[in-house]
Amino acid sequence: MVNPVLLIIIPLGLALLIPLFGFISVKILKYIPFLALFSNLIISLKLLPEVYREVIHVSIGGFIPPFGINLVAGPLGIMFTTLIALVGFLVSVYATGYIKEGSEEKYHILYLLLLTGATGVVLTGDIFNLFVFYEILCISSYSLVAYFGDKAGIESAVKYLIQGALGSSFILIGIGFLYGLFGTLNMADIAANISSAGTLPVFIPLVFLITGFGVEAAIFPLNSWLPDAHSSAPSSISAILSGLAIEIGLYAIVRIVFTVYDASGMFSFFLLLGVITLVIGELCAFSQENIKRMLAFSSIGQIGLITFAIFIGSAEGITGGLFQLVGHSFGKALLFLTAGYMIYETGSTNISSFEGMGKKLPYTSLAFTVGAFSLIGLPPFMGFPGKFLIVKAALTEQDIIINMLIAIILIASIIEAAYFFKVVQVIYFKGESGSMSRKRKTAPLSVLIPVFIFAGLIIFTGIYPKLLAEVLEQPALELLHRVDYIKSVIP
Amino acid sequence: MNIINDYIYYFGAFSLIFIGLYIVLVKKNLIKVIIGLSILDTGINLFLITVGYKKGGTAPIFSEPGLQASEMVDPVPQAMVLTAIVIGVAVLALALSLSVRLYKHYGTLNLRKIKELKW
Amino acid sequence: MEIIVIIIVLLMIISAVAASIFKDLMNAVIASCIVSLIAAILFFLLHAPDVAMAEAAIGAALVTGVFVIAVKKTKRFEE
Amino acid sequence: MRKLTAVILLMIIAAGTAYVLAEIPFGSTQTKIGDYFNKNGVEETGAVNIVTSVVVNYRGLDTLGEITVLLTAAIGLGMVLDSSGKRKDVVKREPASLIVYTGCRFLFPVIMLTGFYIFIHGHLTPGGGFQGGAIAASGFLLMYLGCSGKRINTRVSTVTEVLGGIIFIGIGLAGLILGHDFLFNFLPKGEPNTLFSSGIIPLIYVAVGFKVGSELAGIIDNLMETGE
Repeated sequence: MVNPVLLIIIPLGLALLIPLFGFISVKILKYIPFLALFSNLIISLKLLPEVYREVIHVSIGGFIPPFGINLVAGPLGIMFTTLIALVGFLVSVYATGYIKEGSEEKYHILYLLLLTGATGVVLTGDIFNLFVFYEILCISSYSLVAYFGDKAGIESAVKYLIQGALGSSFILIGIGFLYGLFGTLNMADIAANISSAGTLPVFIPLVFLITGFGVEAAIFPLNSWLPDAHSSAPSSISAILSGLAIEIGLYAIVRIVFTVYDASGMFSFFLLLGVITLVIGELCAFSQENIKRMLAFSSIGQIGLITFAIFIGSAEGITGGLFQLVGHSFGKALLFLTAGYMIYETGSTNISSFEGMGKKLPYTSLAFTVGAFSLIGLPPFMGFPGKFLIVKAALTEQDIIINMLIAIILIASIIEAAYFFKVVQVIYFKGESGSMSRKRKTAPLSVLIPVFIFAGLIIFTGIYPKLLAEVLEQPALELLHRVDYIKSVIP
Repeated sequence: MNIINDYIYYFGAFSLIFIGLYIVLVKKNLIKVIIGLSILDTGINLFLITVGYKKGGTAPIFSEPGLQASEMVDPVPQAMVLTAIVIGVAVLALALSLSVRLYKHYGTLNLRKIKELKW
Repeated sequence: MEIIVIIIVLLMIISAVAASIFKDLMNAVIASCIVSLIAAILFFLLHAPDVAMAEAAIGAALVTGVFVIAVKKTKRFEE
Repeated sequence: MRKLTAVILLMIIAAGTAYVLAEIPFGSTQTKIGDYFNKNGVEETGAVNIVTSVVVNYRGLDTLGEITVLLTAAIGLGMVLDSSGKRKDVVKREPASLIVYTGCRFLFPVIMLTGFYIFIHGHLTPGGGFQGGAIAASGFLLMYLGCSGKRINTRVSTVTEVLGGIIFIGIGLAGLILGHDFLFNFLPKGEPNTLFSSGIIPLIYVAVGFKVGSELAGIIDNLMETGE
């Protein structure tokens, strides 16, 4: 058995060592994130079958849970670490070619720390420890958004930082209330005692925590930072922020609402929030000229859909939500990476400047199309089974409100399809009569390898959705069976 | 008098939190907003320490013989606040560096005037 | 003893309000420094000497220094 | 309008918090994990300062995360200020007067010594790595303000920073390699209330102190040296 704590320690240690490697040679720096995340991927894949049999508990410092910090490597946690390591690894391959200007060394350190924070959030079983790792994630994203140091980057980083810092303060107040009420910081311990206190005093810390984590999860109305931050960051970072960071925020909310609170009374509230977020995201995305802003708004829409699916609250719903979450991670990372390369080639972020890309950069355009079709939910790609599972789960609920909401979601999906088709049409069918000779060009390997792996994964899972859906059933059950979670931590 | 004594620390802590939130929500100047964040942080730290206080308690340090463990104040909020203070200074330093750069780009720190990016 | 605590807390709140009112950012920074210092005293009264020390060293001294440098590099007065 | 909205929002929050605070009476909180630490802390970790034993040993992963947060901010700050590429080499400043200069030169070693004392004695007296590191960094702040032209050696401070972090992680991993858990206190606990006691706690706190000190000094250095 490998100790799950290594998932945090290896990237953290290598991130700390990067300055020392920098003294030896600047050229090797870009391979260190690659190395760290590859080892994380191996460890996660090795742990995955083990935790499906039995949840692994690690107590830091050898102190038993309510007293020391514990890591809970359950199906949900290891599923997330696998996703983080996989997406992070592929994006780090892309970054070896993409990040050339500016302070390269600092980029790689912050990139590794961001993923370390994300891994820590999904593994820890202690609410204050979760806050600390969440702060690592947030602070490294604030700085990475400002990587280029241009006007837009700095401005959106400032917006992001102020809203994020307010959110963190709210989380800390919520944790303070919980500690005052229950005298413990262990999530399982709080969960075991949550019904012993009155309803309203317990409910208010929940509001603080949800507001705080909602900022990172980009749930309406806390998402005004997202389109700016995601569109002015470097494309590799946009891929990570869209594909992983907001999902981590959602993970924190889901963990608190499902496992700690068991607040099934709030599910309908979240269903509504999810649909509002979805509709607003898709409507705003439709009118964008800037490709990255369009993708950022589409992320808001997708996170709304995932929120909706998870808070249906049945095993099928959560499985569908997690499926869509993985699909969104792959698809959005793929879209941002390909769009980033096209922007690098054309020098413009405007959608209309992508005319004739289908001839000029055939492979990249093909990959972009795969990602776009997958997010729309067309059949041979991964988005189709994701949306199908969600709709199926919603229809089996026999709830008139959920059925009405699913109708709104389908309409929003049509809007989504419309703007993605618009881009694909610009790429393939416009500008053919252009007089200038568009020479065919092949993207460098550092772009093609990650992009094709993502595209391959999307198509493969689209054809064999059963494989992933079966893997995701256990994490869904972990969320629903909170008593097992509590018992496994505090016997 | 008794109720004032009991709640004066909570009152102080939450006054700071609300003043800080008010500054962040209302003020236009970026440095002022960051000052608001710093006051907010101080308020939260004071609140956490107040939660762990025990009446007639002593500091959780066995510096001299004869101290009773059961009469010590709770050490956990103190450990949390040590962490929170350092996190707070990290965020403040980053925010200030961003504001220095923002000033270089725009020549102003008025957040209402800096609207390059639209919603 | 209690009355002293009440006075200190009120002073702290007054400095916080002052920090929000002052148009001169340097004054506002000093006012927020006073808030931190008084908070350090309150931490000590609440039997948290470790935290009091950290707040005095980090909250009052270093943060103020960093603020002063930042104000010097930007604009001193709020519009 | 904006003010009114803010005030209404804050009033709602205030009402909510007041409701919860009524459930958390001041000064009578009996928290089970806090009491456990007070009763068993000295025995289990050997440190007489319970806060230190909680920070470094019971909740050691928090501390590791926290110094990482500070590192993240320091790196991010360096990147934000440096990303224009062309750092103006020497920012011209008026030299300080002789009295200030001499005073600063005189005070600097005293401040550094205080900082070192505080983080070496973290497990015995109030204070520890963060406080000591911050005090040492404020010594650098004084040097910047008083003795213009003096800069810290970036290479040395980077190496200190890296070593601090690596020692922390190394000690943690040593516990894992020896067959226990990460950050297990594997060294002999010794006699409480003596300098060489409580196993790995003073070692980790010294590493944290150096790391925090060099990071904060680096933050000040970066901010001071950036062009106006």
